[in-house]
Amino acid sequence: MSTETIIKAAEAARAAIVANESEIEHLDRAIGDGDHFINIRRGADTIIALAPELDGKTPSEALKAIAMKLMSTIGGASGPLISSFFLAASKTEGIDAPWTAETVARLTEDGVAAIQKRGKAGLGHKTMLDVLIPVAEALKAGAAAGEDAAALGARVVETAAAGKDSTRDLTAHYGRAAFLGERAIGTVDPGAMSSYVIIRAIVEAR
Amino acid sequence: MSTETIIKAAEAARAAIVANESEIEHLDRAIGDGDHFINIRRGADTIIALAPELDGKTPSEALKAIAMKLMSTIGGASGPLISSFFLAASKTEGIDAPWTAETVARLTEDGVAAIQKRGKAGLGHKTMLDVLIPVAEALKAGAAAGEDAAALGARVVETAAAGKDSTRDLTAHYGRAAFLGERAIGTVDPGAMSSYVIIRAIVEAR
Amino acid sequence: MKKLINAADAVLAESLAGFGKAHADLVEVSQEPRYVIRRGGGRPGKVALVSGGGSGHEPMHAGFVGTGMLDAACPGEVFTSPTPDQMIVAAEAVDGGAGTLFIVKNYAGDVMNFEMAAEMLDGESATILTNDDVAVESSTHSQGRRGVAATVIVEKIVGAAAERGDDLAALKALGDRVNAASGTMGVALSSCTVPAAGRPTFDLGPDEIEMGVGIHGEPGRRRETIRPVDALVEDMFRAIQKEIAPEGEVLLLVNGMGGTPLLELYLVYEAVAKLCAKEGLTIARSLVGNYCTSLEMQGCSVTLTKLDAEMKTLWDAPVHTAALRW
Amino acid sequence: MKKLINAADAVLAESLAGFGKAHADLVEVSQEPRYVIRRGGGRPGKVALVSGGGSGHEPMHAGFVGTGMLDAACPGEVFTSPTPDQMIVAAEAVDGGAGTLFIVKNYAGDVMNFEMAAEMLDGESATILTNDDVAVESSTHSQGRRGVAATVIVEKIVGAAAERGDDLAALKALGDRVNAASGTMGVALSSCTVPAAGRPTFDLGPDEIEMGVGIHGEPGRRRETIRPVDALVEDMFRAIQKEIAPEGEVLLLVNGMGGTPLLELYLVYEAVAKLCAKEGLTIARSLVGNYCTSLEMQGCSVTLTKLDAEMKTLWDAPVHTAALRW
Ligand SMILES: Nc1ncnc2c1ncn2[C@@H]1O[C@H](COP(=O)(O)OP(=O)(O)O)[C@@H](O)[C@H]1O
Ligand SMILES: Nc1ncnc2c1ncn2[C@@H]1O[C@H](COP(=O)(O)OP(=O)(O)O)[C@@H](O)[C@H]1O
Ligand SMILES: [Mg+2]
Ligand SMILES: [Mg+2]
Ligand SMILES: [Mg+2]
Ligand SMILES: [Mg+2]
Repeated sequence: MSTETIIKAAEAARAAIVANESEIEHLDRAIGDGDHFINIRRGADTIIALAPELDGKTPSEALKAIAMKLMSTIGGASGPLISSFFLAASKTEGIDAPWTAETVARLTEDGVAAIQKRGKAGLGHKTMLDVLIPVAEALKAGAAAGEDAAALGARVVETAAAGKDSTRDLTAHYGRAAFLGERAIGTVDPGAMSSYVIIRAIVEAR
Repeated sequence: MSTETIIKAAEAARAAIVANESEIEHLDRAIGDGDHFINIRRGADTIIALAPELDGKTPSEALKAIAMKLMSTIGGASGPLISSFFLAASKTEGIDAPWTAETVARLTEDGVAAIQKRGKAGLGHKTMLDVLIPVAEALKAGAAAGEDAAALGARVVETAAAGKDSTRDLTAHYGRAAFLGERAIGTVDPGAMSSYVIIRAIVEAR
Repeated sequence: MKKLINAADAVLAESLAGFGKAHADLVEVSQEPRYVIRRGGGRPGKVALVSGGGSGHEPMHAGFVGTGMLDAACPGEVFTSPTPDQMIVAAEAVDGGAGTLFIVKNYAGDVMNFEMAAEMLDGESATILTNDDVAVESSTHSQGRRGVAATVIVEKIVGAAAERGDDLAALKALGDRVNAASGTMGVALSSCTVPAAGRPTFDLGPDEIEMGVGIHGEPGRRRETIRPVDALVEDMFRAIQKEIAPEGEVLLLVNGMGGTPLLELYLVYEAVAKLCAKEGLTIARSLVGNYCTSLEMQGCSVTLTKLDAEMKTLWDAPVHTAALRW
Repeated sequence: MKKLINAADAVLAESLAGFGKAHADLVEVSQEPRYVIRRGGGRPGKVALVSGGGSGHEPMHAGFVGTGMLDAACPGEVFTSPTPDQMIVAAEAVDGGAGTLFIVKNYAGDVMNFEMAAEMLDGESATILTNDDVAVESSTHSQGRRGVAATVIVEKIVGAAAERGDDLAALKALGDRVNAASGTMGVALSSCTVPAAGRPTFDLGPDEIEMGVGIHGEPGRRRETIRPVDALVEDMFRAIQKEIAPEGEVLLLVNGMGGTPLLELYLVYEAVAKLCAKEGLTIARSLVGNYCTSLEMQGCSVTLTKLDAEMKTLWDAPVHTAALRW
């Protein structure tokens, strides 16, 4: 059931990535090397293609298999970051029990912490973390407060959008955009954009 | 006096080449490699730059000096052909006596024969010879008939124009345009065009 | 997009297959996972040199696999870092029991993927991060400078030292030293086009150039109007000079970005040579050609490496790879 | 036009100066008249190999001057044949008393200029005319086929034979044999721009290619829409096959026109290799890279040479030039 959730989320993510191709590609062409769209689409495709193998696996097994597979297929900067997310999530406490809002909040928190550890970036560095860190916090707070699913979903999407927008006025400290210095100001970070788009799609698909 | 004539002719030729730059270049870009304009302008410049050295030389000495200098400056297909023309002309019978219409006809005939010998092409092969061979014949006939200078000049220009136009419907057998086969049909040969332009300018400058 | 390819997603596999056939005497190619190793694999007792990075920079790195240079190279998708599994399998295939030295260009993706490989690899390993691109002032970012063409010089010199039997720690120190002694600055006259993207990575006006461009088409210091090459090269030279303060003998690498005629690269060499003469620098060694490219980009980079006696000896040591041989 | 140059009319002089400095251990460069000779000049008793042609095809020919290949090269202006005075002075500078062998690509200008040089030169000489371009059917013109990339193969093989002491007549016969055993077909994805002209030699639409293009941007067989490289290469292969009917062992040269990424050239290699396998041909020797270029043109040419045992031995013989070394 929760493994199905993962596949369903990946399918929603893929559709959202494709629907926002030109926007994501445009941003990485502007302040990166133009391949972010391709990298994350490859990631989503990989998870979906893995579905038959995941059948019957526990969430921890499925998340770990996904992590290993993503690690060897995405490449680039996003590959290690995204696969670190899944690897950490596979070890999240209670991941094999039925999922609650708290489970989702916890796996997100663990996953985002792993991304920070791997990439050494933090809030305000104009990366995907400017979306992911606030989203993890919103999930945690909402779950703790027992917020209902619809309200929590809306808040998460809003938080992701704000995080994404916040990258526009920043200079980058990590990733290719960092080499641009001041010239990166005015352009949203592609990884932040794709994270927002994916999160929104997953929330909406729920 | 006749050495001065040569310089004067070169100056007229240069002006005509420059005035027809785009046309000549266009043709060599279409059926050659685009440099014919540059090559012949370099030739005219070379003769003009040589003027001080030619001062006081006999026509045979001057024509030979020009031939040797052109041989080492023009290059390409036109270099050997044009310098062969001047080398043969320098040896033309009676070249150091005061020039008459017959002298001009003879030196042209000798020069054109040398071009044929060097390049192995003949009439109808879509080269500069489609202008030069008929012009040499017209000069010879006119001089033999004692035609007056103005009439002869007009006939020469007319002959050159017709020769140039005749290359339009031909396929080439020599030079780069030969590699084009049927595709060369419809485009005037650049060497024929430049020969026409130069001959017209020299006649008009007389 | 016009390219000599069959399909964007088959580019790497087919090109690598051709590379393997064209240089079957020198290398072995694996497609799954993707890597290129020296024919016959590891040499017992020798530190294994493993590099890699996104494709599109050919001959770097696969063209430098062979005697006296790399033991293995891991090509990623075009402009996308390879993945840890490639690096691990390649490193195991060339393991000589003396440890693995990774040579990695300083990009977030490459750094993280090689880091994961190093963590997962059994046996000792060390990593040299090249970061010779002086285009972007390092103060503005935490990632540090980009690794570009000096990587070739590091791979050649460290490769020679590995061949003579230096140990892992010595090689790591040597590589860091060569990298620190090197500075590179690039300029683009046109963009490159990533096959999977299908259109140019950036757009330049008919008279515009990108000064300080990265080898993935990343923007550099500024967009400006083209000037005579002497003026462009002077700016590039000064930027390098400021960072590495060369004196005495240098190695000069004039590197084509992929779409620049050799005629122009030698002209650039002449421009740099004039400046070196003016500054009292001796070009003791040099290399001119396409070594660290950016697909079909027109432009070039200039690299200066301050040379010492050991580096010269190692530079001159025999090398036998697809792209460098003496 | 964007180029790494100072002024169109200084391109050749400055590039040649840079070439001379970058390869001072191998060559000597003269600017007035323009030529490049092996460092130290002629070898007594050895036939002197002299080539040349318009510039813009680098590394051809100056990049092939050195041990085991050319003794001298005469560069003309870009895409314009050099002149007899250059050839005569160069030939004299490398004269070893055993005669001069001119290697000339079959273009009206080159043929006539070298012919004049041969006529004026004291001492014995012979000329090999290369005409390997199968793009244009030879029946349609009296000039015969163009000489293109197989010239590199002729220069390498004849150069090795000259080095071992073959006489003028034997070298001439060998060169003619290699040339006759070779066929080349090129394709352009983009035009080149002659610096003095300042704009592209020809115009191609966004999806158009020129099949059978010449190395000066001369039109070829047809203008067509780009297709997958396997299909393009099949046409090129068939055109060559029709002319030289290869069987057994061949040498394969996949030559970049100047603006093509190496990634694509190896992909082309793979496409040719698949066809060779299908036709029962063995690629016994090969070369992939930019050897006979057309400034920054994107595209490539494929050359096949039918090999015999002697040619293979001579191909494998040591060569030490700026562009080829083994
Ligand atoms: N150190 C890092 N920490 C977090 N995110 C990063 C880091 N470096 C890069 N990123 C993210 O990765 C995105 C780029 O990913 P992608 O284009 O797939 O890889 P690459 O930069 O290797 O081409 C950036 O937009 C940024 O959001
Ligand atoms: N064999 C030949 N005989 C006479 N004229 C020739 C011959 N070959 C070429 N030409 C002439 O030379 C012209 C081209 O000259 P040019 O562009 O200067 O040299 P290249 O073809 O070497 O670039 C052609 O248009 C043609 O008129
Ligand atoms: Mg990217
Ligand atoms: Mg021409
Ligand atoms: Mg990338
Ligand atoms: Mg020409």
